[in-house]
Amino acid sequence: MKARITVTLRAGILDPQGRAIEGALRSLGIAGVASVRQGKVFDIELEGTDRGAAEAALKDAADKLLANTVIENYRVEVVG
Amino acid sequence: MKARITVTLRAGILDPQGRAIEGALRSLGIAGVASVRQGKVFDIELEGTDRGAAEAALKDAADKLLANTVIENYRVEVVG
Amino acid sequence: MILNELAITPELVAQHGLTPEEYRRILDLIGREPSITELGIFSAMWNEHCSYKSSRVHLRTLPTKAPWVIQGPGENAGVIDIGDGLACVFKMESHNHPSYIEPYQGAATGVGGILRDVFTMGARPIACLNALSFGDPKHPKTRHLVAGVVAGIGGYGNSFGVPTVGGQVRFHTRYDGNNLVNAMAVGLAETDKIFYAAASGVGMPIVYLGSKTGRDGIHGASMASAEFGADAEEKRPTVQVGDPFSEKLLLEACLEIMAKGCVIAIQDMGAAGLTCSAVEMGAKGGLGVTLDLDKVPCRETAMTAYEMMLSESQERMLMVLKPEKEQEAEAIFRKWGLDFAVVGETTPSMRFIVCHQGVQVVDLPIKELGDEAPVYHRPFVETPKPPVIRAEDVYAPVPLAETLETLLATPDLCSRRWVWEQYDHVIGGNTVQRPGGDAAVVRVDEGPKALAMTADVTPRYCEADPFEGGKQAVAEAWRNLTAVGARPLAVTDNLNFGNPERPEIMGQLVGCIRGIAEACTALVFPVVSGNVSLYNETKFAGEESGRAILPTPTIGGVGVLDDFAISATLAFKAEGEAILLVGATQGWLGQSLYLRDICGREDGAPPPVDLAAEKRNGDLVRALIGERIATAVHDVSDGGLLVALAEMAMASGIGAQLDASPSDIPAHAFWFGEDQGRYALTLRANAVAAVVARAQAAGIPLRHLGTTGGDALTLPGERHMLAANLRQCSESWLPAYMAGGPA
Amino acid sequence: MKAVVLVFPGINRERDMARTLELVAGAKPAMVWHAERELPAGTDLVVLPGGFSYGDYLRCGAIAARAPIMEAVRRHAECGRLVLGVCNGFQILCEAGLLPGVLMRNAMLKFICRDVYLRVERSDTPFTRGYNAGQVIRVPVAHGEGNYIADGATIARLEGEGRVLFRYASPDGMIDPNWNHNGAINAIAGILNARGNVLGMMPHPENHVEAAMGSTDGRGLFAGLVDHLERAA
Ligand SMILES: Nc1ncnc2c1ncn2[C@@H]1O[C@H](COP(=O)(O)OP(=O)(O)O)[C@@H](O)[C@H]1O
Ligand SMILES: [Mg+2]
Repeated sequence: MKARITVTLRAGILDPQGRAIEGALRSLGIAGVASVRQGKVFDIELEGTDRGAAEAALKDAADKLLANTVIENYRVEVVG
Repeated sequence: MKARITVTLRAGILDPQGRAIEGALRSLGIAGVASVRQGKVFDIELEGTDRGAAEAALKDAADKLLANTVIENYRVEVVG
Repeated sequence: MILNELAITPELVAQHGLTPEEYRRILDLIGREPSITELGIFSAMWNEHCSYKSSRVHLRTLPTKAPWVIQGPGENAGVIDIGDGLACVFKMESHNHPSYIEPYQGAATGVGGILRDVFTMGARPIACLNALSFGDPKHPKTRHLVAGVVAGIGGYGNSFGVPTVGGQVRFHTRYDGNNLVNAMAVGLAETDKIFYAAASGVGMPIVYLGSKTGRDGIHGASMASAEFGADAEEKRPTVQVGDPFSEKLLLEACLEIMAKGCVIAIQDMGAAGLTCSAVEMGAKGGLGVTLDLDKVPCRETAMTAYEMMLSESQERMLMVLKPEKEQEAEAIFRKWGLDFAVVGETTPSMRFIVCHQGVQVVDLPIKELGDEAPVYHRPFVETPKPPVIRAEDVYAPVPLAETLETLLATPDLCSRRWVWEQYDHVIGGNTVQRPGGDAAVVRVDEGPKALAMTADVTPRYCEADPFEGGKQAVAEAWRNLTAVGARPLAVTDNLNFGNPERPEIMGQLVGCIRGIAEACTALVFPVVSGNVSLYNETKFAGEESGRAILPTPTIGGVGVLDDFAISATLAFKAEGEAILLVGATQGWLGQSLYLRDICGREDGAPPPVDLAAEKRNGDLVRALIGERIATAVHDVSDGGLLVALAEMAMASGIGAQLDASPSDIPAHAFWFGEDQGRYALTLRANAVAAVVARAQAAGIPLRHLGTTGGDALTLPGERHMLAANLRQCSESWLPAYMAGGPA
Repeated sequence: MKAVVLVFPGINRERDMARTLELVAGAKPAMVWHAERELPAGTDLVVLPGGFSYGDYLRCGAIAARAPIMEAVRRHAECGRLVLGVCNGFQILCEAGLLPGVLMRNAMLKFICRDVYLRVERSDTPFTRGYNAGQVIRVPVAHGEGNYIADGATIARLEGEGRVLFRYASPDGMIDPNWNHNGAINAIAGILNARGNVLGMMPHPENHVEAAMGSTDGRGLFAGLVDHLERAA
């Protein structure tokens, strides 16, 4: 099974990297960029076929390690 | 308009991040993880309403800055 | 019998960078057509990078011996004795092409590679240096390359945990399509615990250690030897990704099993990975090697024998272990979370045999693979000597003070703080002199002994006169070590040139090597390791031949200080001290930065180096530091005397009242000429007479320049040059440029 | 003083820290491997040194914070015994929840190695008794992610309870954005936990304890700890 966990910064947390990218895009002449926020994705291959179990394991992985829930939100999708 | 650019490592390119995370998940007792690859997402807010123009600008942004196409692939989605 | 899974066509041979004659040589050597894997192995072993086929005959002329040399060229790194049972292990290597294609990863893996060369020999790395050449600041790619390369060098070294303490950065349009990244690593070992590549004993297990093998950089070694075409950016060769975390684990694991006496022979997998390392281990030990590729830890599925043999995946090692210690070694590697696999054994046959999925895919004579590599006496034409430019003929466009401020803010002379602040230069707790001085000084363990190190070359001199330029690069390294009070001991060289198949480029290479050899001999400063990088040129659309880089033979020098407390730094120490100039000044403006950046002329003969005077002057300066007479010392190089004095003032905030220049030299030539073999130093006023007498007795020109004091440099007839203002000029350009400011 | 230095894979300032502890305290600290589950009996001080644990590949300190030894560190802290995290060690303590907040990328997005000035805010803690309140010390930093943030309530609490021990400052002790190289909120360089026995800080006092290396300003921290523990004993 394949899954993707997407981790993004919570609203209100300052994202210096996103800011810098915003500036860089503008100076590259890319028009109309109002804001950029950077996050992470984890593409995970899982053994087994039980979707429910997989989702539980992934949520566990995100809570325990992949996201720092003080500043980050995450989303788990089993994609196939 | 909101868009997301997802940047992932090309197949075959070493992903030290992914490997370290794989190991950590295993030692945390999260079962069934066969492999992890790490990537980035950029959540971008755009001014204007022309979807086609936005997509072109985003592709441009990815090519010029957000992705290193020597080692990375990217995907652009305008999400609304 | 080796079956050919693929017909070897002339196109295939050419794609492997082998000429038809070289292919004929292969046929003669093995008496049959090679398999595709064998062809790949030949191409790796016989390319410029591994075989040194264009440079070898000339490299042989370099002096490599001295009583303190333990290991000269021929191993992973050079080794010198620094006393007290300790050895310094060091080498420099280029990662030029990869750093152009992918600056961050290219530079990072360059650092990783050179660190491996050093710890493979049993040394713990204690410092890194790097010499970087970039294109014109106005070139649209330059910023991106600078940002990526610097971040990559820092990213790897910082994480690995070695201080990066010195180096060089330059800009010139001739590096536009070919930036240079030369990385140097310095390590420490005990003299009786140095490890070498030569295997010994028949039937010994050959062990693979470190990270898994992927399809990284296949054709990388060949890429590093092929001239760039205009389509280089389209080809997108596979880029290697550095993993400093794994390398740190590899370091600790290697040093641990070495300390436990497990290792017979060790070789890192660098360019052309498994192939070069296995062949070298066998050939150097007079043994054959058999490899079973089914045992090689792979990161990717369905890798072919060809791919496994040529992969350049990083952070890998090959070892021959004492069989009785194998389990102990394995346990250590597992503890560090690294792969460990027995992948072959040594044999008495002198054959290199590789099996994959039960099929023998390679059966080659192991010694000949290296020894029979072609050696070329390539034709060369000497670079014609440029005319000497007389100072009287150079028109001085602006006042001295303004000239100084302009020069200090040029890309080649401004402060490199923006670069070295991105490198952790204090980790280890031994960095006595940080970046920014003449040479870095790193304490050895608890001291008081310390090592001084530097990397130098002035490519514009080498371009104008390769012989003098080669001499100058060595002399400047020697001078920088001397300026901190160290005894220069040995060098590593990294020879970066264009296409050696062009006689005028070959002439540059030959000229530079002659100059290096002459200077190293005269200064008793032998070459103990090095690297050659050729084909650094780009063929732009519509051009007949490529545009080569400036000849850039980087010299990495290492010296020793018996007591780091008895050394010198360049900052003025107190007010009221006498400033003296050691060495003769003629006012040499040819190839000076003054001529180039103020007058807009890049021509003339470069300043000649008088090696006897160099030695005399340096020996005096070193003695004055050793006797604690000299209070501040700085060598005079790029930009000339006034720039050197400004650097001493900026480092301290203390100014100086300078005397008028001598009447027989035009003022601009006196202050900005780049005559060689000179040092500016300060003395307490009461020490001057004795030093003057000493210099006179030794026949060394010495000139009083002025007195320290105040907060500005002052020159008769010129406006005051405030140290704080000068610092502003010097510190601003690079950060502003990197933030998108003017080039 | 019985000190231990934790060793996680990828840590690289453990030798610097051990040498400093030996120099100041007179005894070699024990080096404890991350896979252990217990600290040596009688441990007074646990030090988490700087480096790049696990390459800092996920978030700085995130993987190390979940190592087996960290349970023992938590128990040690719960008993009121001392814990010091420097640089990566600070990041690990935050990730482990032993200290609040997060260390984000430096505001200018670059790794920075330079000497900085720190204003010592209080001298009445085991970690700062070797200094005077308001004293300015010069120590190096070397990090890419030292930009401290926490939510408003947490910051208010830290400030209200006097738990900010070190701030980036100008040489004369002024709080000034030009001297805050990483952009940390309120120029925070080091904080205490609520109980006052766990300190995390980004700069490297362990690299400035010998005059030969340019400054001895870092020494006070270690000397103060030795003094504190001797008095307590
Ligand atoms: N320019 C040079 N001067 C002296 N020695 C050199 C030079 N170039 C290479 N060598 C020596 O030749 C040997 C092979 O070099 P190289 O192929 O770069 O080593 P590695 O296999 O470690 O990459 C090394 O011992 C190196 O020190
Ligand atoms: Mg090597």
